[in-house]
Amino acid sequence: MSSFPAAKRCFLCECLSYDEINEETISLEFSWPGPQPRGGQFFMMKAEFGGVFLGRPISTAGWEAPGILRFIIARRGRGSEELMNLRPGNRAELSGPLGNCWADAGAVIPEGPAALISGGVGVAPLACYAPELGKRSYDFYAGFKNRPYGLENVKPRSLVIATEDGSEGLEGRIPDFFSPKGYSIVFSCGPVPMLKTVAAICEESGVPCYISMERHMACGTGACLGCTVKTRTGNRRCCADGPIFNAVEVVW
Amino acid sequence: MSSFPAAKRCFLCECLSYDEINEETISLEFSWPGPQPRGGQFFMMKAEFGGVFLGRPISTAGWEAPGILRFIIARRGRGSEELMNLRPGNRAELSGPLGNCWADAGAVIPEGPAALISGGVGVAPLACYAPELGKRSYDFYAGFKNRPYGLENVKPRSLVIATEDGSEGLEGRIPDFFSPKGYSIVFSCGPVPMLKTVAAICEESGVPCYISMERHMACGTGACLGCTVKTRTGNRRCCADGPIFNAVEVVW
Amino acid sequence: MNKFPVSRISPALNDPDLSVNIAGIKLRNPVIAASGTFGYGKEYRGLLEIAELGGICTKGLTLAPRPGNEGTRIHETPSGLLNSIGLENPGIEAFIEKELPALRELGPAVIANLSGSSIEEYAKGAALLDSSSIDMIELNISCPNVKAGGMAFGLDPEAAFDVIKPVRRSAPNKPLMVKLSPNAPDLAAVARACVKAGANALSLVNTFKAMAIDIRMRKPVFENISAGLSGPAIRPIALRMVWELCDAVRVPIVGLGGIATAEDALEFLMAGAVAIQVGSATFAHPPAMNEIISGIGDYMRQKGFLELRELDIRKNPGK
Amino acid sequence: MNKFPVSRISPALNDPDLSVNIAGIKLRNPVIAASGTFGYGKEYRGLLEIAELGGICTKGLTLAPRPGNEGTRIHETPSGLLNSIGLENPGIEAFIEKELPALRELGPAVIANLSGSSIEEYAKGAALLDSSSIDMIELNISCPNVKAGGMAFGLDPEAAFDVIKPVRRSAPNKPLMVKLSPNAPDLAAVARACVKAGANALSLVNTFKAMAIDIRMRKPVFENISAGLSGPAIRPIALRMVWELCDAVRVPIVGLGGIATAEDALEFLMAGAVAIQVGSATFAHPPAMNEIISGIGDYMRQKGFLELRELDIRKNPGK
Ligand SMILES: Cc1cc2nc3c(=O)[nH]c(=O)nc-3n(C[C@H](O)[C@H](O)[C@H](O)COP(=O)(O)OP(=O)(O)OC[C@H]3O[C@@H](n4cnc5c(N)ncnc54)[C@H](O)[C@@H]3O)c2cc1C
Ligand SMILES: Cc1cc2nc3c(=O)[nH]c(=O)nc-3n(C[C@H](O)[C@H](O)[C@H](O)COP(=O)(O)OP(=O)(O)OC[C@H]3O[C@@H](n4cnc5c(N)ncnc54)[C@H](O)[C@@H]3O)c2cc1C
Ligand SMILES: Cc1cc2nc3c(=O)[nH]c(=O)nc-3n(C[C@H](O)[C@H](O)[C@H](O)COP(=O)(O)O)c2cc1C
Ligand SMILES: Cc1cc2nc3c(=O)[nH]c(=O)nc-3n(C[C@H](O)[C@H](O)[C@H](O)COP(=O)(O)O)c2cc1C
Ligand code: FES
Ligand code: FES
Repeated sequence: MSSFPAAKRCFLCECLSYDEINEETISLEFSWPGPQPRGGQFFMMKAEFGGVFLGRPISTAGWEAPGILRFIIARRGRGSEELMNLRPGNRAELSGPLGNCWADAGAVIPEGPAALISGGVGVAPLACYAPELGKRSYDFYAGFKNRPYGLENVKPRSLVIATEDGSEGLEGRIPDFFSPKGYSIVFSCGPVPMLKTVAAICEESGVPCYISMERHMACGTGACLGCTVKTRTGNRRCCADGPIFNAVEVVW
Repeated sequence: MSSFPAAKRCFLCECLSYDEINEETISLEFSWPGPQPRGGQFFMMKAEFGGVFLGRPISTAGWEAPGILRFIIARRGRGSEELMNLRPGNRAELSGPLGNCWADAGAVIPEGPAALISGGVGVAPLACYAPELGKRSYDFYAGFKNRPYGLENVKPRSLVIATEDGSEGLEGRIPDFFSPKGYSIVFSCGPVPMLKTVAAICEESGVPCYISMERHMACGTGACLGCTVKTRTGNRRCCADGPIFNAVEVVW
Repeated sequence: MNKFPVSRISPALNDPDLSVNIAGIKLRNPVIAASGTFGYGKEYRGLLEIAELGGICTKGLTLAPRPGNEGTRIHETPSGLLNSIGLENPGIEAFIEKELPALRELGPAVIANLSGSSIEEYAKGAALLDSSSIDMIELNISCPNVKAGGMAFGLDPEAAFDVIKPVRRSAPNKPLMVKLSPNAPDLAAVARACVKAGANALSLVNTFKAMAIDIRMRKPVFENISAGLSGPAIRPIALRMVWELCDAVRVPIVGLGGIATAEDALEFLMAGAVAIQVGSATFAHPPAMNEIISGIGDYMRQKGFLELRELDIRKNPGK
Repeated sequence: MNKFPVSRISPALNDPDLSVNIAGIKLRNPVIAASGTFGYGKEYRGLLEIAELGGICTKGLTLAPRPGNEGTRIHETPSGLLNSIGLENPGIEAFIEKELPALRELGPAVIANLSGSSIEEYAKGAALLDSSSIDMIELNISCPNVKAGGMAFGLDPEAAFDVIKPVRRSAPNKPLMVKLSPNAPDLAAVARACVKAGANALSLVNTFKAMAIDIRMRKPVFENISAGLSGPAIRPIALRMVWELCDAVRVPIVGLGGIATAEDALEFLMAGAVAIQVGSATFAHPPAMNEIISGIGDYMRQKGFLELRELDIRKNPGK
């Protein structure tokens, strides 16, 4: 459904920087000669000499300069671990930008303040989107296990941070500190339980809510039909019709 | 047959240094908490996050300090390429030391000058052995495609270098500049055609010649019977009965 | 002074001809996108040079639209992929109307992968395709992921014969390639039955029946319990089957199963396949098929081969 | 105040019992080194804790010594390994005299993998083993790499019955496990024939018939053309076969094929296998079996399982 985003390309890209955010999370920069992604889009990423067979979907977290993309990667299984093992000088194959973008959804929504709500590495696609909001005012709610990250380029009206261990900001989970009242639209990315809660409270308040869904992916392009998201109007492909869906459409 | 060498161990080892020797050859250092190898022994080496299934046999090239091992790796196929992709901070699993050692062979030979003859990365196990020769005098014949490498710790009576492109030392292949006359024993490691030539001229002159053989390996320990070297007295396992064989025994 | 006659011949004359004719359909080269891994062609636009391909097999089509399977549909395994898509597709009419025009525009030969759960459904689907602009039908009697039909027809020689015969009659104008299952107890017998029933070509392998268990949930990963294994993991088995089949029947064999590189493709062509398909490898590395096409050409130039059929090591043991 | 009764029970009582009894032989845990991948036990000394293993299957033994196959014997494939060793071994007498004493000393149960090229040879070999100190015979009717015998006995139910019956008679004192071939057209029928002929347990899978072509030399990599595929690549297919077989027969099933981690092993145990074997994975990572043993224990502790048989998800669907 995505008309905005640029054509997709595939390149073997050099890793330019590696930064450890915490034991479970790192950030990587890659050279990227292809089209600039938009906030919410992702790449299929695969280490040049990795052992997993398929690439892994990873959202663009932003860029400091054109031709360079930044990603934030959290340890889950073997695939993410291999990506976390990349160091400057290593290379990875990137295919993208893939999927739709937050702007596709936000564009059709009346003016007014937006709420961006992230959990963990879900911060990446939202932090990437924030600069696109331009003069539109937005609040950013970001939840983490412990130390916050990924918020360098985010300039919200208000920034609400919650950590599970209370080491910074509020102690607890981010949906506990969020109310949709006063927002014209909500964008959210994070773990499924969080998305469900956010979607439910938005639906109650009648505030439009867009969420980025996660599925295991094989092709990332819409070709294999492996990443089905069930919606009220039938099966959708997470990779090509999403990953961003109108929350009220999603059948959990 | 090897009684000398120490027990074998298996560890996930950190890559401490990476040096590019030329486009096709690099050297790596790893931390190694296990027993010190002897010249001629090898390790099965596998990148922590590599894509090949089996480790690759790689000879110890030497060490600057205890607990650190150096290897020289040349690009051949996917396995060597993955190892060449390792950078400090990456890790590889090392199993070893494996196989017999040059000293096993040399020990039973009467005193007298030895000749060490290498081709390409075959320099590694011989350069590792050279310091073990102690006061015994030896000449080192080393052939390369172009720029020589791996000879830092080699202190021979005379050093003969040949390069295929004539960029350093003599121009041509090393066996052309070697005669077994005057040596009590010859040790050689390198490409098969070179080994065959060296073995043939030694046999003609009646000089004992020991050569390090190469086979694709699965276990590296003698368990799988996959790395057969045919000898006059039957099948031998390259990994466990070799890799070093008395050249007159080998059925090519 | 005529020491280097080769330099006087225009390079084009020495260039290998990669084209191949399968049952009357000419492909510019022997590299075909495998069914179910390339959508309807346009999904991968931008990630590889689609116009360069020899052919594209569509996602498996059925007479009526199908929603596909519930639950997990894909699961990665070492060098492979389990899938249980369950033939999700919009139905043949919608395909012809909405997908085929754009697919035709892409350039490669269009091969419609046809499935069904009854002989009637197969035959009706074939009739619809017969009057469309597709180039060839690939009859899928080997899908392990649907309950009725699918693979059942591909396991038994008689069942295969019984479904191919009416399809052959309903689609008299299109070449018919039958896609075999590696799960058949007697593959050669199924293949001979297909040829007897009128198959013009055979493709194999479809996926291997396999499974995975989710140890955390303590249940099979897939709702159907088993799923189909594809990818480089299966290549050595697939190659052995193609090798044996090329000996057992006389129709053209299109080989597939885990092909990811030109070297892999050459193994199948040397085993006697006239063409190859690439499936899961495109997921892992989208430009794989382009690299395979140029790699086959490079190899042929190196060895001095001018035609694809020279690759077959049993028919052309030289060099 | 008795709020935490669990803390009063000694931890040892809550520790899972990993032992398993197969046809009267007790293994301390269900992890067995697979035949042909662990030599005669001592080769791997130093690289893993051999004494911890449940059992060790010897390299395939035959009555007379065998030199094995000529030419290339191993060839790596994606996440797998093709082998064509051809049963190189010193013969059963030499094994009993020279290898068995040291093997016995290592600690794990000793399972002798027995092969042959005729019924007589199998039976005579079994008789020799019967009077030795081995714990169990694993009858290999599934080796794809020898010309006579081997797999031929494992493809057909009647042939399997005909070889097992005399072996059973010649070795009345040893439990008999029969190792099945994944290449059998009807695995369940072969399995039932084995049980009828007196097999006390079944192990599967042996390797899959597969091949590779050397594109530079333009000939098959192996002199026998085909070879046997093992390793993680085959695991999803092997698991499916073990799952189906556990439903088809009532004797204990020992599962193998590509197991490399505790998660992999748990999949087979959940599918109904009473024990598992690890082959090629040891090549890639020698301590794999030790990690599998401790990983199974960790999982059971986490889930509160006390006995291995609770893992079977069909017999114990709870949790
Ligand atoms: C559009 C999109 C964008 C993404 N962006 C990012 C990003 O910017 N940064 C980042 O770190 N990650 C991102 N992810 C998630 C990332 O793709 C996964 O973490 C990664 O694919 C996991 O692969 P793995 O091999 O490490 O883990 P796996 O081995 O696949 O999984 C490890 C464990 O996690 C569980 N698991 C894995 N995936 C799921 C799932 N989808 N649902 C439920 N359980 C699951 C598995 O059951 C398994 O136990 C994104 C995902 C999508 C779909
Ligand atoms: C005891 C021993 C010690 C070694 N020490 C070193 C060392 O110190 N440094 C080093 O760089 N290498 C060393 N090698 C060689 C190294 O193990 C191989 O280069 C490596 O295994 C090749 O793996 P690959 O995946 O890169 O290549 P592969 O994909 O296995 O092979 C690539 C190409 O080379 C050909 N090839 C590979 N191996 C052989 C062979 N044995 N004979 C003939 N053709 C072959 C293949 O046919 C293929 O075309 C040693 C080998 C042995 C047996
Ligand atoms: C996700 C997926 C979907 C598939 N769908 C079909 C299909 O609809 N029809 C069909 O004949 N084969 C289908 N296949 C099988 C492939 O066409 C091919 O036969 C198989 O994947 C082996 O080739 P590969 O190893 O190159 O992937 C599918 C395979 C995958 C991975
Ligand atoms: C090098 C090698 C040699 C083997 N030799 C034998 C053998 O002698 N007898 C036997 O029953 N199985 C033999 N096998 C098969 C293994 O025991 C096992 O069944 C197979 O490798 C599958 O398990 P894996 O994937 O864990 O390796 C051999 C396998 C390999 C790789
Ligand atoms: S991952 Fe293939 S359709 Fe989405
Ligand atoms: S590699 Fe296994 S015996 Fe030598």
